[in-house]
Amino acid sequence: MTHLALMTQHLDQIFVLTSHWLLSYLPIALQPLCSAILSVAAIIIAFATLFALTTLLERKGLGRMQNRYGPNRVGPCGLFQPLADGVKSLTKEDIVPIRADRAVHFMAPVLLVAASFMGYAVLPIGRNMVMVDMNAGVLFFFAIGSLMELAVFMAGWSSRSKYSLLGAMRAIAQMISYEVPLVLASVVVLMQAGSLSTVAIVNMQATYSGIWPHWFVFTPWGFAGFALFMIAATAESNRSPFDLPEGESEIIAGYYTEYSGFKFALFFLGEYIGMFATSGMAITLFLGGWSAPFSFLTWIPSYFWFFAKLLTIISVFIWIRGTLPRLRMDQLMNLAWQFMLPMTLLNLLTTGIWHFMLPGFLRWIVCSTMVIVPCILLGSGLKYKKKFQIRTYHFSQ
Amino acid sequence: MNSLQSYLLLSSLLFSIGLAGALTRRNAILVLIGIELMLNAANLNFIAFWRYGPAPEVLTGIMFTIFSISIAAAEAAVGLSIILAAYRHSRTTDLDQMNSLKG
Amino acid sequence: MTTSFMILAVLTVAGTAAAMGLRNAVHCVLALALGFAGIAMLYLQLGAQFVGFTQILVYVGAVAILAVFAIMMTHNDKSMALPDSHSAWVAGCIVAVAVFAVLARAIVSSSASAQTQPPQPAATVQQIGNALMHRFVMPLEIMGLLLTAALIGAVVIAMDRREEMK
Amino acid sequence: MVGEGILKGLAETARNFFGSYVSKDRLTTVQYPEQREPQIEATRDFPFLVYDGADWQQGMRCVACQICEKECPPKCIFIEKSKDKKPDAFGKMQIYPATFNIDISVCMSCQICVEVCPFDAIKMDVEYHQSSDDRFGALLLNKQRLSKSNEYYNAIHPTEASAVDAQRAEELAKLEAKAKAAAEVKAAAEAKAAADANPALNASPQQPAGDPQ
Repeated sequence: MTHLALMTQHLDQIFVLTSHWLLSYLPIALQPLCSAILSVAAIIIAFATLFALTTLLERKGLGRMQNRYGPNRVGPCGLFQPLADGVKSLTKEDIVPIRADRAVHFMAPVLLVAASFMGYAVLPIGRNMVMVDMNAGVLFFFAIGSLMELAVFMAGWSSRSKYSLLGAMRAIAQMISYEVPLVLASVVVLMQAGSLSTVAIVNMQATYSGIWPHWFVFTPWGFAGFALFMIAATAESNRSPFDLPEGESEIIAGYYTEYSGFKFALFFLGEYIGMFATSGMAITLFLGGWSAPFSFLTWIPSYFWFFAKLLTIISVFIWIRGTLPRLRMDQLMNLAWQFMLPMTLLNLLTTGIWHFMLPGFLRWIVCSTMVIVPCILLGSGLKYKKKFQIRTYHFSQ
Repeated sequence: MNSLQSYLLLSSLLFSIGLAGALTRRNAILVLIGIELMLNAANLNFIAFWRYGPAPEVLTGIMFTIFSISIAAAEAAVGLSIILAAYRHSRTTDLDQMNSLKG
Repeated sequence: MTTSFMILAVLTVAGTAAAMGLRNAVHCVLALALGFAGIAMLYLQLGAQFVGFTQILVYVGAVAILAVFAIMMTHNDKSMALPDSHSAWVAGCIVAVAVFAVLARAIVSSSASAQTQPPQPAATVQQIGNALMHRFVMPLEIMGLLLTAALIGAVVIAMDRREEMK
Repeated sequence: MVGEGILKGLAETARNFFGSYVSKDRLTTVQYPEQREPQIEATRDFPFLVYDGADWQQGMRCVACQICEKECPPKCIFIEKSKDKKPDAFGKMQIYPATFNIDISVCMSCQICVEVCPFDAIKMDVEYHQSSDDRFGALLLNKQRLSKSNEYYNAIHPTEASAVDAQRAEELAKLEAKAKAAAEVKAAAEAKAAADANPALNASPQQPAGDPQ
């Protein structure tokens, strides 16, 4: 029995142990540097692979939702499609518009990808598998996320194209608007956990009463916070239905209209990596990070649970992309300021009440009411806001 | 060895750069940016003094910097909106050309 | 002085100097963002993690973007293309150099600044939070009030009044 | 209820997603190189030249009248007349096209050339596998590549082709009757000459069954 326990423990820590074993061959002075390089390389490889997998999954899933096959030509079931895409984007001509600001035009995708990868430094992917356990980890994550806005602006502005600039302005307006509810939605967890360290937050959720875990999503405020966080994260990562910055029908491809070849691929990569990072943060904050969903499943390695949760969230993202049409700009802003912001603020209040009420049934009723009733009221406010008139076309009549 | 002196010199250099910018630039936005830079130089001083000061556990330097950053954010928002309003009025952001008080 | 400090110092000074010296206003703001990031990293080097991240969040993420928006909104300003006047440039630089000379002399001659490195003080988020909630609770409240006032004020000032007049 | 529409939409896409794995008739995509949709009879893309008989040069119906060249809206046809003459399907001596080029990268498949041709010499093809890595040469079809036999025409557009063939047979019969009448008038003296009026005609075994002979 203990043998089995030891084995599962070793399986759980296999990457940590391998890294220690590899580093033990190096001189002491080099070990911190090499440890950092090793973990950075591991994160880049793991998430770049996940990116490749996700592009395929997304295209296949969207295809199936539209009763199509999706890519099925390259390799068995189209499995090598990401490889073909990569080769294609690498061999394509790299076009820089003649009036573009070359230096800024070049730096924008680099900054975007670098910023999106930096967020992983504080994500606990498994037990003891976090690059740096920062004291202000969550703050670091959001600070790095704000760098992406700058990269988007650089891309849009340096291209000297009206579509790029419009797309960039839309993207920045959207990202700033949704950063507020994103941060406020995560504040509830920080209130309850009393820490900004991602490791501490996950450790707090990785305990069980009976078979049930103490994930924050299983409380009224946690559930509301999770839902709000995910909506804001969708908008933050410019995904459908909030993909106005790309709005193909109006502004071609938004801020990366003037990018081609590998730089375009970098934008694509940065966008997906940013999406994974935000989803990973949602998992860390609300879904218990690497902890297993039931106490009897703890023998499965922790990193497996993290990636399983991540893939689930990605699938939901794809599902939503296949379902919802793109919002209009005013709808987007109304949602941010008239629904998301009041909801997150109310959720803060709810969390405070939850914290100071005694555990019991009453607490659940009060807090659920505090979440559900404003949600319905604000939602119906959004819904019945506009009375559309029949549009008349003067020139066509 | 990182001494307090090096940080102080750096921060005074940043302050001077900000001052030079605020004095020489004609664009109101860039002048505002120069002022922000001077604020930042002061913040760096606070942090350096907190780090090398006699009682770092009181966190006064950090607190001052946090408040200063918040004030700077508010200042930037209000300052830029004033510049926008002035631009709308006089169609310029050039400080030399904004020479009329009459609304 | 360690290498990392030198690199950060050069990065920061280069960024801020470019921000004050470049012709194109958008380039200025981008260079300024680099300078702010350099200052944030200096904070990290000094052990003030929370302040460093706040610096990035507020300055790079908000102030730089705000400045960029302001520049874009005042874009058809013809005076932007004009070079800054030569005499003002010389005068400003002389003043700045003079200020730097005075400050540098004061710093170098001061006995307080020759301190060696004391042990790293801790500034965890918990400590900062406790300080904000106990000793500095009054400034915090005033700060909240100020930010709210600034938010409303900025919106009111920047609002386009022409529509109201109609 | 707030969000009801979103839930309905999500249910619909989920039904599509799982349904596409269960029932194959949801997936309407034709897997092109392996599967082909059967073409309808009126399919058309680019013109080709019809010839009778086995030899494409001998049986070419085109007489280089250049009507199609003049009528072609995008001007993608280029014809050069020959100096000499050859007998056509009806035994008449006609000039023939020395060069007949169609640039199908320019052609817009309007079928006007087919409609104006008085000799039923140009018809619309159904061959759409024209992709090539040679941008200019491969899409400029010359006389040889344009020529396709009457059987091919019958195979791709059976209804239309049999109507054309019937009409041509009728014309031929008329001509023959005329020739016969003329022969009877000239009669006795040159009876032998009338018998083999058209050696070229006999060289067209694919003439339809309506042939009076």
